[in-house]
Amino acid sequence: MKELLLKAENISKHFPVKESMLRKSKSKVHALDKVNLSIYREEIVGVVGESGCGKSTLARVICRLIEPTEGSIEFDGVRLEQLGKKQMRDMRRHMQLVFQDPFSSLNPRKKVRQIIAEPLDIYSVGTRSERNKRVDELLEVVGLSAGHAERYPHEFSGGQRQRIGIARALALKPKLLICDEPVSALDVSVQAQILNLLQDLQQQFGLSYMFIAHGLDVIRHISDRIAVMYLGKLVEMGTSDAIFNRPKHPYTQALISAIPVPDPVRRQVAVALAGEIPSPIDPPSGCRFHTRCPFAADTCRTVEPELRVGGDGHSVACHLAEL
Amino acid sequence: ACSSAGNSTAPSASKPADSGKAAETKPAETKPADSKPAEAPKAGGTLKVALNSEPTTLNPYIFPANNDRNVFLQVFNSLMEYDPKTLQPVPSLIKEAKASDDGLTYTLKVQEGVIFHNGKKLTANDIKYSLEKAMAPEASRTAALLKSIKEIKADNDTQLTVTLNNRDNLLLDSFIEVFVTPNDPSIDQAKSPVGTGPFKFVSWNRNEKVVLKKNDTYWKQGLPKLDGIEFMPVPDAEVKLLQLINGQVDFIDIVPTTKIEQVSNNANLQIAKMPEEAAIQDHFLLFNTTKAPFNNVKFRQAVNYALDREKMKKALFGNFVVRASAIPEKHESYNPDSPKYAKDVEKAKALLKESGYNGEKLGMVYLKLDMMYEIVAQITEQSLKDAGISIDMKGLEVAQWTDSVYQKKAFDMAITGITPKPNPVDMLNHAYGKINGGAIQWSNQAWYDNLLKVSQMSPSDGKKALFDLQKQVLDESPAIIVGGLVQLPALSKKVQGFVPNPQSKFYFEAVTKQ
Amino acid sequence: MKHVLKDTAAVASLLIFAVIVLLAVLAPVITPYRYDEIQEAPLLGPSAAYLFGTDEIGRDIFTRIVYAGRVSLLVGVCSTLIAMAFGISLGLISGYYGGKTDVLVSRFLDGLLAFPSIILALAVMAVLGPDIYNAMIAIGIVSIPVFARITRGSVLTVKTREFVEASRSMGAGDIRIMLREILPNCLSPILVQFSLTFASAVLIEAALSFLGLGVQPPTPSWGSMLNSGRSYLTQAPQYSLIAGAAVFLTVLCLNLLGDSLRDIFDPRETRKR
Amino acid sequence: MNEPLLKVEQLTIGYASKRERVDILKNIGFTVGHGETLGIVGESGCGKSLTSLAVMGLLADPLKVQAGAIRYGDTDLAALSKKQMNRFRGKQISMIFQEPMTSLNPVFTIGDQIGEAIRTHLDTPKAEVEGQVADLLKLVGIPSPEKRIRDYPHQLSGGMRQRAMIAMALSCRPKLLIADEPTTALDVTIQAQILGLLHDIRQKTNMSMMFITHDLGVLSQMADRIIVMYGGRIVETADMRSLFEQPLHPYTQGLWKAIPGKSQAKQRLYNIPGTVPDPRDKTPGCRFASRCPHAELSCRESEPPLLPAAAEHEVACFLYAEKGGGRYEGAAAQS
Amino acid sequence: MLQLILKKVAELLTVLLFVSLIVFFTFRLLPGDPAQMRLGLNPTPEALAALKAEMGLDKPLVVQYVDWIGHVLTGNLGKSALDDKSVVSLLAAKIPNTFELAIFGTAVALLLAVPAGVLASVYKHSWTDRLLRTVSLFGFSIPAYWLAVLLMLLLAYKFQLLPAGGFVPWSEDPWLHVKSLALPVVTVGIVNAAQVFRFLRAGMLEVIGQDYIRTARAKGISEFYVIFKHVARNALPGLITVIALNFSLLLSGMVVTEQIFAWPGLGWLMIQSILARDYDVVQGAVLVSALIIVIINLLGDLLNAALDPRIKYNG
Ligand SMILES: Nc1ncnc2c1ncn2[C@@H]1O[C@H](COP(=O)(O)OP(=O)(O)OP(=O)(O)O)[C@@H](O)[C@H]1O
Ligand SMILES: Nc1ncnc2c1ncn2[C@@H]1O[C@H](COP(=O)(O)OP(=O)(O)OP(=O)(O)O)[C@@H](O)[C@H]1O
Ligand SMILES: [Mg+2]
Ligand SMILES: [Mg+2]
Repeated sequence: MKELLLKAENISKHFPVKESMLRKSKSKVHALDKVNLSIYREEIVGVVGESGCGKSTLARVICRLIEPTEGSIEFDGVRLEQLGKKQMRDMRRHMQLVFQDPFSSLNPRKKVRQIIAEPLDIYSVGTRSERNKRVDELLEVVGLSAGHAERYPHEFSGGQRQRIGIARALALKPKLLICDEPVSALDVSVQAQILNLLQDLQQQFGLSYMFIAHGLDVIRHISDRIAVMYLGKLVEMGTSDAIFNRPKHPYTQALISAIPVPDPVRRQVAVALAGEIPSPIDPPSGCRFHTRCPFAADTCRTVEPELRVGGDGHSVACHLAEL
Repeated sequence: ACSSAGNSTAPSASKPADSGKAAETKPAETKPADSKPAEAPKAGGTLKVALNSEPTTLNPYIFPANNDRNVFLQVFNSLMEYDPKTLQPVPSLIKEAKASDDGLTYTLKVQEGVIFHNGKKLTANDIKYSLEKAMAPEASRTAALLKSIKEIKADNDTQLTVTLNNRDNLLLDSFIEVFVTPNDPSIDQAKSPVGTGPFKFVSWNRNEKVVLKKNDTYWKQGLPKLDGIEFMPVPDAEVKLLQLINGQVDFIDIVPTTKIEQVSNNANLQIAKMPEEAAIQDHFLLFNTTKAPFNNVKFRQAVNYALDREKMKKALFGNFVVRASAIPEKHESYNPDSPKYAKDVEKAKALLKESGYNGEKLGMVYLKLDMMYEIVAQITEQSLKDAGISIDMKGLEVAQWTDSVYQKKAFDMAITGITPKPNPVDMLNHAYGKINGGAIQWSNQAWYDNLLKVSQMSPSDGKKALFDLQKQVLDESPAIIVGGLVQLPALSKKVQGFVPNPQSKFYFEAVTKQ
Repeated sequence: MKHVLKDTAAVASLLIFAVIVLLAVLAPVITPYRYDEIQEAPLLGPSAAYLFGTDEIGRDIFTRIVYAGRVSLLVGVCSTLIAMAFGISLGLISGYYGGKTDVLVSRFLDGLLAFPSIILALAVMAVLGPDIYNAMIAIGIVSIPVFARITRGSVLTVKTREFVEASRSMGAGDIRIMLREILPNCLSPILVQFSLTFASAVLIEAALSFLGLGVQPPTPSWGSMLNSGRSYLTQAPQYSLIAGAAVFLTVLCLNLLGDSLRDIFDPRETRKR
Repeated sequence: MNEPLLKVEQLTIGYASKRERVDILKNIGFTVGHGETLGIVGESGCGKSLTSLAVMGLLADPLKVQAGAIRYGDTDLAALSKKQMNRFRGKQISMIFQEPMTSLNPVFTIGDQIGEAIRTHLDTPKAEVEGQVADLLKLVGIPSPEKRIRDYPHQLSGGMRQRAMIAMALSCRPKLLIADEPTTALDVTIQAQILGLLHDIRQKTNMSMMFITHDLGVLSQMADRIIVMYGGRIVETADMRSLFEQPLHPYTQGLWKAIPGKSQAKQRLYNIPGTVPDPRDKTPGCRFASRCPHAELSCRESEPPLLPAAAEHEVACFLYAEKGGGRYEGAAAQS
Repeated sequence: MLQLILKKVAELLTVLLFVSLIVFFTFRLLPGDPAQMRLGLNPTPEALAALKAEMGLDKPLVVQYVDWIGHVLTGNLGKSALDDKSVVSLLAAKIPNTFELAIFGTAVALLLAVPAGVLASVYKHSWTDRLLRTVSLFGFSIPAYWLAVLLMLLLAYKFQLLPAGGFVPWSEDPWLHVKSLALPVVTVGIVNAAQVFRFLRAGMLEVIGQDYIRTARAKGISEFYVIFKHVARNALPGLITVIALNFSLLLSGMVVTEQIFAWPGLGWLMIQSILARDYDVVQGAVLVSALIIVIINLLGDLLNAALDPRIKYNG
């Protein structure tokens, strides 16, 4: 087994709800509830789940852009929550983010050179000319040319912008790249370009990825291991192969069957799950999935299932699932 | 001053009707058609008067602005009044004032049949009370004038005796400023005044109007002729004039100087013109004589020579009197030998050089009451600039003016206007004496003492002394008369019987409206 | 700027405004007299010697109008800059930090807004004393809330954009984020507001001078000329009309400019181009 | 084959500015038969939405139908005035939009909004409108519709709103329903629900449908026939099955190959190099030529017409051109 | 809703606190004070000191402020230094007059601006739109007081149709009252029509660009219906906000208008009191006018909240 890079334990994040105008109400958005996640070196961990299940929150908590309500994060052997503000900023060099929206993640008022050089500027890496050289290199790495450096983001297509975002993330030679739905906003053909690029980079630099997506096909394509989330909880985690071929949690099963497969022969619309996603403000008691689960039993309604780890490292949080 | 003193020793016991008649017979310089009292004897009606700003108070003892006076003037009578023609004091609520031979004791007879608006009969006690009110230290307008009074005694209901510390030929002049209120401190004269005047106070709505109505039991027979008066504040001079033209109001306190011609040409309007010698208001330039270069007489003379008074007259369409003297040239007390300070830039420059002034920037503030003040200030500034004095000018509103010029004395030069009473002592005193807010810091105490003594002298000595005093201040120029200020009211031709009084006082008791 | 040139109204207003500015700048060169020089007679009609006639004291109105432009434009620019400096800072701080800071700043601005603006300007002027610099400060203070609100509004939207988070994730500090990431993206509405506030500053200056609190005579400003001139509307109508037209034209140009700037910066409009 | 329900001929849409005329869609032609579902697929910005908006007569301001006809029965919709168009919109043809969050008016209840079309087009008595709306809500699977009628859009989840939109579109029993990416904004499981719903409705009502998407998986489940668009042109059209089994156009082929799910995990994906051309780009030739692996000189000189290449299969590519012939032959063998 | 109101009231009090601080301390910095003004040109120092002591002006500023706020909280705004009238009674007399101008001014503005705004936004970029926008820009750029003078010259002097300023109470002569109201109202109305128009047009255009308007059109309902139901209802909150904002600007912008037209309202009272250093009146007037402004904006907000189904307040 490879060396552990990141270990997040029992991470919770509750946002206060401004429900009434005068006082903060006691109800909270349970964006994350006791989530455990580990990422090994040079591993790609995919995170899937429906919108609002807490994927982005998890990403932000991990690099401490927001403080978790509880839980601990160990990165590269260092307990992040024990770091001061300044130390944390230094730590962040090693974990960089790639964002979902290539249109809003680049400052439209800056030239590409300034955008990519920003992390270098912040940490005052090298001299000006060294930084410029590094920017040119990075552009090259992500498949753009140095000539693009003097242009503004709006002159680029979505795929190209995503490349710029990736180049920026790579500037400080991070160990972990957190990609928050980096291809969701892209067309299929461009998506393929970016996925290829990310794969190449991972091999080239020995990076680790936390890769968030809501498209299962993408996750399946890129991930070594996959974490499935539902309403702030991690419900299942296992190797890509295990998740897709032997899904244990009913939600994962539904998710997989709901993917519209471009197969002209097997043409039936599978209505996998009935009902709407409950609100994270007052998540259902017991198993959060019980409201939509076709197999829900009484215990599911009252007792919250623990995440149980099976022999092959395949873990699942379901009372009914067999390990 | 001496003549008025002479007059007062033998006051013609003029009947109340007289003063009314005097007003009717010759409204100065109005067209002859107006002076036919027979045609409009019974006219009642309400006179609408637009004022620049409304009175700040109706208290006749303590009031900050001259403008305040014209409203309570209708509600009260003073002890004496000016005859608008002769400019001499004539009886009002004092029927008769007799001075002892040494001039130290005055016996005052109270006008009979006078009833206050609250129904109380006027007695000597009320007059004593009023005099004492006017002598109180906070009555800044009158206290200084009545300084010579030692004691007031009400002999009976109709007679008082006033004893003086010293002879005071101007006492009766000063009585013109003393208004009579009932001997009753519980009345709030500031808000709802009670007097003996031709009109009774009805109501005062801030920024709307002050309403007065006819006093049916007025002691002057047949007066007042109007049913009532409404005073309305209209701050904008143009609008005020438009309202007069439109007929919304019958009378406005000041015609913008530049519009005098236009109003004169309007068939429905008239301007209440005054002879020049009665227009004894002046634009007035103060120096802060404690500071260089103003402590240098040469510098001050230079300023006096530099002033282009003719230009001011031109800019004000002729409604400006070119003079450097506080006493009008036609006045018998005017000293023809005193310097005239006709514009002479060369001389001014020479004097400046001698004074050692080396071009430093000097401040000049002016009281910003209306456009005329601003025009005069600007031409003054230009004149001084032409002579080589560099000036930084600022207009001040009244509160700032009072604070920085009178209270803190934080100024270099200051331009304002003065309205003395029509007697030569007051003319000089107002300008150069301590009266002007004490702003003059000219340290010639001897001159001031001499001026105060004038009213204690015989007429001929007094005249001689005035000649000397005049010449002295003009030579020294501790402050400068910039020129005669002409402020004229205008009225609709429907209004008849208005006689302009000195000091911009409006008396409406004899006025009629068709 | 390229887009401005496509818009005829904007071009025209830009040109006229440039001419006005040029006239003001070149005042000593192009005017035949000194602005405080008294000529032969007051209220002369227009003539070859006096293009727009003379004023109530006999000074050349043309000369004074041109000089007045200097004052009015200077007051306009400086007060707008003052308002901008404070308004933007306040808006940035309250929008970026949010929470209690935001509440406090916003209430303070509401307080300024609820204060009758002329009265506020009047008070400031009266305290500082009437002169041109104090007029700038007074008008500047009065205009702070507009800038603060606009800045705060755009900060609130800009700060949710991902590049701000990106910058933070790279370790940028608050000041850097505010100045380098957020502010540049809030500039377009601020720029639009610049011209609009400039316009209103010219108007407030005129109103202050109208009330006698602006620039002191003999220095001319459009407001004070407007005020003096209207006393002679029947005798010398050109006096007030010219002064009014100067204010009106300048303000109109600035408003037009602001308008087309707004159109240009409006994302919906640009997308179609 | 009997008359199709909708027949679009040589449709060109663009805008004219002072300097130039830009055609965003050029010479689009297709038909929608009775009861048929036509799928439209293509990259973002290729003109899918414009096509549907043109049919609805809802093109936004500078855009206009520059040429061509949209025949609905005997009527050319493109030639109708706004007022005349209103008789078709919502009644004969209706539309579901992509964004369920912003496509409903936030200040009116959904009952009101759904009932609007009924009140406008049908002479249902006022009292019955509400009942009909409730029926519609039930039809689209919204529980306790009587209560939901009085809800405002913000009180519904995304999926529910999209259902409400569908109910609105169905309210006058239109003959043609245009669905412009109706599930893109939704989660997979909810998407499956909505697709199932549309499927059922289509089966129940024999309604024709234009289904726009860029998700090939969705397309395979919904469409009978598919047109593939690229850069404002139709590059290929075929029935669903043959298109999936034998895509002809290099663009279609690239698109198919780029889907990650199909290839083996961790392997490199196929991708089409380059980017979509700008509509203002007036370079002659095939719009896809710059990205096409098979591009030849001729491809850069003139645009290939859309011609039949096999049964029920048309393609616009010179690869399949037979000199002089009016059709592309032997295409099936090529792929 | 109740909680919203409570929160807004708390906000309002903070705003008023700021206003009270600003007004109190700025005006104390002005040269001159009410005692001086009351005593006129040449008071003796003793008399001045005595009056100052009587008026409480000799205490430290902070104490004076606390005293004043203490009174204000009990509803006592003090009294005029000029005539000892209570500030409350003065305000009670003047505020209705100002309100009258503001209300009718707003009415005139709406009458002009609403149809114009709807036309301009519906026929965006047409010549109607361009014409209306140009006209509105003119209205926007003309100095209000200058407009006032021109109107007066024209209507009161040339044609003598209307009185040149002045105020006639309704109780005295209703017809004259209306006539005296006409000029100031028109002046105020024209200037504000321009602003309301511009906001309304922008607001309408914003709404017209929304997806849900496209949805409405897709239903085949008539354009008239689309505009007057779907667009209007969504543009209304914006309009309400603008009206509230403008109304409050009107109240505080009335200073010059009231002076020119000799209209006895709040603005004139403020100016007069500032000139006379009548502290209590200035402070009271500014505070009350700020209160009115804040309340009007608050009412606008509440009305909008009530109109917006998205805002649901439990409480
Ligand atoms: N700053 C915040 N304040 C309050 N609630 C928040 C905040 N950020 C996120 N949430 C809530 O937390 C929950 C999880 O949000 P998160 O953005 O992590 O979801 P996600 O899985 O990334 O969804 P998506 O796929 O839409 O990006 C959501 O219900 C969201 O509304
Ligand atoms: N109002 C407009 N003015 C000018 N061009 C426009 C306008 N609306 C759309 N376009 C252009 O028309 C082209 C096609 O747009 P359309 O919305 O039909 O694309 P689409 O295929 O629906 O894309 P998506 O998958 O992103 O919805 C795009 O290039 C777009 O930039
Ligand atoms: Mg997310
Ligand atoms: Mg689309």
